[in-house]
Amino acid sequence: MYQDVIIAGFGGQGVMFIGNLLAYAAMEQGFNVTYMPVYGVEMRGGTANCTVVISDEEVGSPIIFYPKTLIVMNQPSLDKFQPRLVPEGILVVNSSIVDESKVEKEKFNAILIPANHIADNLGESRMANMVALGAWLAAIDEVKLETVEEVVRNQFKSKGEEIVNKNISALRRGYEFAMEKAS
Amino acid sequence: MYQDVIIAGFGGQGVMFIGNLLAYAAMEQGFNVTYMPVYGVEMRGGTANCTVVISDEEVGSPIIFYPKTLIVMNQPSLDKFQPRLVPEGILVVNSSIVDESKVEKEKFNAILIPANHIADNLGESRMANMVALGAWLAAIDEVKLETVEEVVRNQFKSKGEEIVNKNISALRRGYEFAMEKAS
Amino acid sequence: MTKVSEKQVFSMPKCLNDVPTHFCPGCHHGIIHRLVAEAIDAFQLEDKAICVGSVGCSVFIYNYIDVDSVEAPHGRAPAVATGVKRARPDAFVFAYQGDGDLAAIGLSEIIHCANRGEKVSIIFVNNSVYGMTGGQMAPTTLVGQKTTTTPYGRSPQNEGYPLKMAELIGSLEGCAFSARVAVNNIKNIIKAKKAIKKAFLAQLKNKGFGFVEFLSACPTNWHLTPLEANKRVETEMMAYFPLGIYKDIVE
Amino acid sequence: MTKVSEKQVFSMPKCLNDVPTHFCPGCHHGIIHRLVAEAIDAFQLEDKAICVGSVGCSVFIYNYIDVDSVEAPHGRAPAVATGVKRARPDAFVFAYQGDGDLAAIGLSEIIHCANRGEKVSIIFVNNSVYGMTGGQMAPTTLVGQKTTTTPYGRSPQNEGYPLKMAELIGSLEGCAFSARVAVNNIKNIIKAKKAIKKAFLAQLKNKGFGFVEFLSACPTNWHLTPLEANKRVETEMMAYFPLGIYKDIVE
Amino acid sequence: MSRIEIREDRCKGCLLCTTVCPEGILIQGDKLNSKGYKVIMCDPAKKEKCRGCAFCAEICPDGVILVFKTKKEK
Amino acid sequence: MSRIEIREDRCKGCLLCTTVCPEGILIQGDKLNSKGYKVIMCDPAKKEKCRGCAFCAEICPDGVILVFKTKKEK
Amino acid sequence: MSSKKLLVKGNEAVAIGAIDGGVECYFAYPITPQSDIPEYLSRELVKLGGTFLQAESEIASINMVLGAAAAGKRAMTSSSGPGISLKQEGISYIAGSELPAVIVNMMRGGPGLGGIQPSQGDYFQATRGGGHGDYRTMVLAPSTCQECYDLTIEAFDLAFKYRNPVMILGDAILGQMKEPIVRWKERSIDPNEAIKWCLTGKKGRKQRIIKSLRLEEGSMEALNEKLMKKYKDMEQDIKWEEFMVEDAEVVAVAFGSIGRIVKSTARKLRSKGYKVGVFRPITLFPFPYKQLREVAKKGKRFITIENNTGQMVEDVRLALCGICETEFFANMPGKVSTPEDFIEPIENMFK
Amino acid sequence: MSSKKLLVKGNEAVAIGAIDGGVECYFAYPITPQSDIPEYLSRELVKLGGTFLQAESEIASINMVLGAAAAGKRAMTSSSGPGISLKQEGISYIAGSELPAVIVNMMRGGPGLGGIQPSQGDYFQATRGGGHGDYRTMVLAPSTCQECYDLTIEAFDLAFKYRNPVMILGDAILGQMKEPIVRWKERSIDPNEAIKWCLTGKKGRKQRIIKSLRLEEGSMEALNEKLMKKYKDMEQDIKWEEFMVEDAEVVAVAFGSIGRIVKSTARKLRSKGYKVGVFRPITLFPFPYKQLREVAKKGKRFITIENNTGQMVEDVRLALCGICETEFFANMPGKVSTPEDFIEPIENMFK
Ligand SMILES: Cc1ncc(C[n+]2csc(CCOP(=O)(O)OP(=O)(O)O)c2C)c(N)n1
Ligand SMILES: Cc1ncc(C[n+]2csc(CCOP(=O)(O)OP(=O)(O)O)c2C)c(N)n1
Ligand code: SF4
Ligand code: SF4
Ligand code: SF4
Ligand code: SF4
Repeated sequence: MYQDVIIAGFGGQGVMFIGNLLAYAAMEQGFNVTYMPVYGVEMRGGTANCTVVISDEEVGSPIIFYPKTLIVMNQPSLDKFQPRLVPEGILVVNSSIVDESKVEKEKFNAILIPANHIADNLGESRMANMVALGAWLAAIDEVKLETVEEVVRNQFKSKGEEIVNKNISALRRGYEFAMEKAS
Repeated sequence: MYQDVIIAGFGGQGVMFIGNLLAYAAMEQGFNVTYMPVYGVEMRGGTANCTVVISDEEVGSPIIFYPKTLIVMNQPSLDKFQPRLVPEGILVVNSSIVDESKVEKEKFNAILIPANHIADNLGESRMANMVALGAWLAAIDEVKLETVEEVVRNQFKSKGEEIVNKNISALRRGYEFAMEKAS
Repeated sequence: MTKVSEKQVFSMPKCLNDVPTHFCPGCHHGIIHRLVAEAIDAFQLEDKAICVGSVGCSVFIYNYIDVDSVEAPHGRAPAVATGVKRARPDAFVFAYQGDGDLAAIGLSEIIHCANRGEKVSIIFVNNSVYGMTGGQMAPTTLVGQKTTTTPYGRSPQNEGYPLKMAELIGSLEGCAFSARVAVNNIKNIIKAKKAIKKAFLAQLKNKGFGFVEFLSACPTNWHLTPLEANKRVETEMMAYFPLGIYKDIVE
Repeated sequence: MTKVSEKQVFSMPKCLNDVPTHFCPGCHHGIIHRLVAEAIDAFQLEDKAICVGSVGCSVFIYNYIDVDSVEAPHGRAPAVATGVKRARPDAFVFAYQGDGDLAAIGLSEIIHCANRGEKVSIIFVNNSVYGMTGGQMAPTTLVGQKTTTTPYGRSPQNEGYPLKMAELIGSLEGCAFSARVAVNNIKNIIKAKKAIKKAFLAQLKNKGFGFVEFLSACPTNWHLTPLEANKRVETEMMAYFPLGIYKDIVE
Repeated sequence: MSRIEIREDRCKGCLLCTTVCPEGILIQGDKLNSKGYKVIMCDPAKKEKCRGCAFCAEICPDGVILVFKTKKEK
Repeated sequence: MSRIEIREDRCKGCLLCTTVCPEGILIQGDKLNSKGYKVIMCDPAKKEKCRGCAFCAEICPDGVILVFKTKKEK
Repeated sequence: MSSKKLLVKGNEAVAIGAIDGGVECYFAYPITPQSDIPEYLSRELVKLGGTFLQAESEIASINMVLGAAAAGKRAMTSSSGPGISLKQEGISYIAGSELPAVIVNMMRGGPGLGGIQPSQGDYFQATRGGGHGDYRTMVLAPSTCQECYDLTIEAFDLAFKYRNPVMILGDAILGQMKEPIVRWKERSIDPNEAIKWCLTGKKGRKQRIIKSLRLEEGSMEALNEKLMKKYKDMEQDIKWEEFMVEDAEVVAVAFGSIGRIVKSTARKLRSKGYKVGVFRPITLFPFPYKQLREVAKKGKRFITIENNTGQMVEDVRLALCGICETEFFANMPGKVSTPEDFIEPIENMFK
Repeated sequence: MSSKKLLVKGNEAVAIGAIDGGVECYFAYPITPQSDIPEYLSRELVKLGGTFLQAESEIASINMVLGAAAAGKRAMTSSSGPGISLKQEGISYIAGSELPAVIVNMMRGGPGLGGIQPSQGDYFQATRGGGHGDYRTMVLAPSTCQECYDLTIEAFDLAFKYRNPVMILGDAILGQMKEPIVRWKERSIDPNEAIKWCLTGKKGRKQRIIKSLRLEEGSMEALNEKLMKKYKDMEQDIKWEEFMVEDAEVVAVAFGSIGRIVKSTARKLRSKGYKVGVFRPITLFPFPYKQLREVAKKGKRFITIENNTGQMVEDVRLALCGICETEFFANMPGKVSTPEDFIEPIENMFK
């Protein structure tokens, strides 16, 4: 088993956060995993991305040039990383703020999801990242939605039931959205 | 032509100074020369010694373990350097304050000169070093008394005629003392 | 509509590049950069100024202020400025430093530079925290303030007391001008402008070392909104770091 | 002769090794060493004292004062002392530094150590010159004073002003005691003894940082006889560096 | 009557300008700029009151605001 | 009557002690010690005047002087 | 669920390793990309009653370490690039005073201010002693978060074993990446490990002096002789990893994060049929000269890959000297390397 | 009488060389055994209208040099052992900012405070860049007072030629010994040598920025590539001396003051009938690898002699690699060496 993903967006979009969640979940499922963040030059609000590698063997490189899957939360990230995605790779795009016409749908397994809108509809505009992660989980087999949910529960325990539930709804909405599209 | 000398004594005895004079004189006579000072650990008033090497070839080492000649101004210097003097080497000893019985007269070409007393008699107790240098000059051929005198004249020019003359007398007295002894 | 003639009454200073900054929302560095640039314009120093940048959130100052610039190692801007000024006494030399830079690692350099009376001008931005490296304690962090390296709040028992640099520098003989200002409101901005000019004059008139300490907000590492951070400058910082002029022998 | 009973009224302190020193004739380091040793005896600190030596003419302090000792790099004694004290809070930690060591290269360390209020005691020997390295300018060299690196005399224009450390340290919040003393005559020696004890008490009572600056003669590098040098301490040094207590919150 | 020009792309939505405007003209809008910040705007109701004092511009850390004063022609 | 003991080998001839003796007992002698310093001595004429105040010892940088005070036995 | 695993950054792994390695005193000055270490310890070490102090500078912090080490404590500092340069004088003193200490360098890109990009540009500084004089620090180069943790614990033991500074040489990649680690079972550290030499106040015994001044005749020679012997002794603690070296035709030599990335490259190339192995030195000083030489004797071809302009390659050459040569692939500092970057240079070795 | 000769210390020769090399700004902090340099320049440079400033520390002084160099001036600092360690961060910045500067290290014994005894223990620090990152300083190692003078002049020219720091690596022996030197005829230095890059205030042109921060993508790689090329270019200025090498059976490799002492040993051994020669690298970086290799190809036996525990010997091994080996004679730091010390080890080579 081997899987990897680059998750990219603006600093404030929480890409690091979902990368972390994913890494935790993979670890809980007993895989070897690495999580590698890359910050931009700007103090805050710059671009950011992270790479998560999941494997049942020892993980060699935590850095991937040609990822198998990709989650892009904004336009510059699509421009930068799409060309490096492997053919047929999974490409989750936050279509709320990314120009759909730039997505090479024929080349990749693209999931266009209006993550910001879905999150806004849930009344939690900051949870677009969870929506996108949910969509990604729908497209791969290795990491289970349930594990991620459990990780969310653990991580947010101290912040109260409500926050936990909101995050889980966002995840699920993304997951369901992608499932529907795929079916 | 090759000649070398280690000059050793207390910090205040001016051994560095006569080493310097000698080096200047050798240079003025057109030789290659090196002068190498070694200070003791104590701030001031500790032991000190210097090595002067004179040659018509390029001088390799400025440091000599087995010197050909030696000027010792105090007891510790005799103890330290006498064992390293080459057989038949020239050994100028300030017998005013060095224990004569420790001088290995049979092994070396020893010149015992009461440098402090001679200097005191000249009314310049601090010039024992010049007296000793004078004696040494009497024992070797390479550097001329006259050259050293000229160097003294140049060096002390600014300090006035009297100082120049005193130093030169001290030098000469040492030279004459050694000449007399030798003859 | 009747014809009216319009005059631009606020524009960005000439020597400030008209580009977006990399600073966080509400960060005072942006205001302070502009005030420095205005003073350069005011004295027409653009062509003879040499800026010594330092390491901290202001590290890109040379991308904003369009003058010859050299980058100093963390804390060493006063030494670099000394080197530049001694090499080119006719240049106008100023440095811009944060509180980690100036009051922690670079304390010796700033004091000796001031004490030597170097004819340089120092802009010192005190935001009571290390901004660039992620909010660690600075020598100016207030007692009780939580930072990433004082998670339980700065305690005088363990970390000692916030250093008052404007006072310390002002007490040195070589210093011609030292003041502490803020930019949290218009009144203080006006005073700050005057202080920068005075510090520059100390150099231009060859009187000695000029120093201006700015109390500055770092909303990001204070974990406050820009408005709250702006308010904290007044409520908490000024209480410990009084604004004022601590030395002035310029005129 | 009638029988009389004799009592030794002056002997060397117990913790001072009874050996010749390496100092030049008339150097005050020897007196100051003894006074420090007397205070260690007085408070019975011999068994719990850890001495932090520094680099300068006093580098051999551990050969004289018979307590556990560690040698700090030039200027860093306050940082080393901090490390020792933090590691062993029950130990009595003191450092002994010259003016090159403390006020030039080590200025940052001494100020931060004092400002943190480290419970350590610092003996600072100000002889207005670098002794060990052959008489170069120190930060405390007086204006006009000739040294091997200010052959034309220290000029405020080029080298700035002598730093007044006792005042500077005394102005810091973490400092519990700061004084400037001298040992040029008996009156001053008595005051100096008191000051050392106060500085030690600051540590022993856990009040904070203790600091004593000694004006000290360096006949060799002042190119004066010991008697002239001793006199210069009074005539020239005290004029610029006033004796006195600059901070005292020990009691 | 004076006016300000808001260079929206520069605005980081810090709201410092709102604290100094003597007429309270400036308010936070709903619009996100390309960096994702909610940009400042003039309250349409109060817009006309601008005195051209430039206080907002003076305190803006990001050079967002340019200020123009209108002189009536004689 | 008190007295001092001079450890001549230690003396560096700096003469600081001479500046503090209230009776002017201490003077420079002619004797050189093994390090070549002219050592201090008590003026034989004034020796008796020693008060045992230990000022000389207090100022001596080199621990040369030990001081003894004599109490007459009752 | 493997509840014992922790998902942590390499920096945090170092900090946790320090705690499990018995660190008692930590002094440092912030610098990216290692500030997680002080941040973690400011929370956790304090809870355990240890000393955490943010020093005013790197120089102060290394000298505080010197003081605490002289007092016999397990003391540590951490920094990166410019900060490590500033510590060089202090490191030389600590080595010269024969004191134990752990120093972490999470390398960043240089020279100068450079940046926080990945780099292995401090190899020479770490292994040759960037300070003055003939001292060396033992250098341990982890390549996983688990190793960050393990080697930090071992660093303390080794520092006390040899009374010498030990450096952990990580880098920006390793410091920032997260990976699961498993903590060791609790072990006891001899509370008297320093009792024979440390400063405590001299009660009941003679004065102790910890110093590096060597002025008495012969003493500096003696110290240096002793240090040389010590460095020879350290060879018993040499560590390295051989990855698919046995049947390899080409062996890539790489350390730290590049070592693990090259392992990925090797896997990729193996799947293409190329017999590639990786030799990864874990102790960089002492360097596994003999071990590498043994491999060379089996008749392999070598390529050295570093994230710098060529530093460890000198050690590789010194190891192979007389047997064979090594190619060198200079992967420039600042480059965020991926396994793909090394395919071509290694493939070329088969042509 | 040869009135043009001056009898001066090596330190003074460096100072006079600095003046004749056009030094405009000198900043330093006193340390034995090199304080004669600041002492000389405090008298003489000031007379010539140059800047002499005793800085508050070594760190301040190297950064003052950085500032003056950025302003386009011929700037210099000097120190020894511990002081040079403290300058490492600054040197890395100067190299990273591509600025010219001359740095003198009159080595003393280490590690730590060590002492002012002779030592060549800073060879690695000088040649491998004791600071962080992949920079190098050019390193010139004089062995006579005349060379102290000559090489200091050349150091300034080379620093500006390459816009890189150049280090003069002397030692306690060389700094203190006196020897006659002859000054060069006056030569003119191009007053505009820095005009294309230095900071003057930007009048009439675009802003210039001198920095070493490299955050833009690819810029750190580009800088390092450029530096590597620069260091390659420096090979055109490699200097070395061959002394009676032609017919020698055994060649001793030694630099600096040890180089000249070994020459005396060679003379002594020649007089005993042993065919001994000396290869003396003068540029230590770049090291005369090729030149030494050429000698090796003629079939000699080698012994490397240093006043340290073995540093240059690595460069000698790298040079000889594949041709032959070198013996190493470790002459411990602190030892005041004489020609006699090396007779036995060299004689043994003939057995
Ligand atoms: C020698 C060295 N140590 C540490 C750092 C890391 N560093 C960069 S900026 C900085 C402090 C920034 O704080 P401050 O000076 O207060 O400026 P701010 O970012 O708050 O404006 C530190 C510690 C460095 N670059 N160099
Ligand atoms: C890093 C470093 N720089 C410089 C020196 C050289 N040095 C030794 S002591 C000293 C100054 C001594 O002066 P001071 O501290 O005033 O003490 P004093 O000798 O006058 O008692 C210097 C510069 C050193 N040992 N280490
Ligand atoms: S981190 Fe703080 S100081 Fe730095 S740019 Fe952001 S707000 Fe300003
Ligand atoms: S040089 Fe000065 S400070 Fe040093 S021992 Fe001599 S008199 Fe004392
Ligand atoms: S102060 Fe400037 S950046 Fe902040 S909200 Fe107002 S216009 Fe926008
Ligand atoms: S003070 Fe001491 S050293 Fe000086 S002359 Fe008197 S006894 Fe001798």
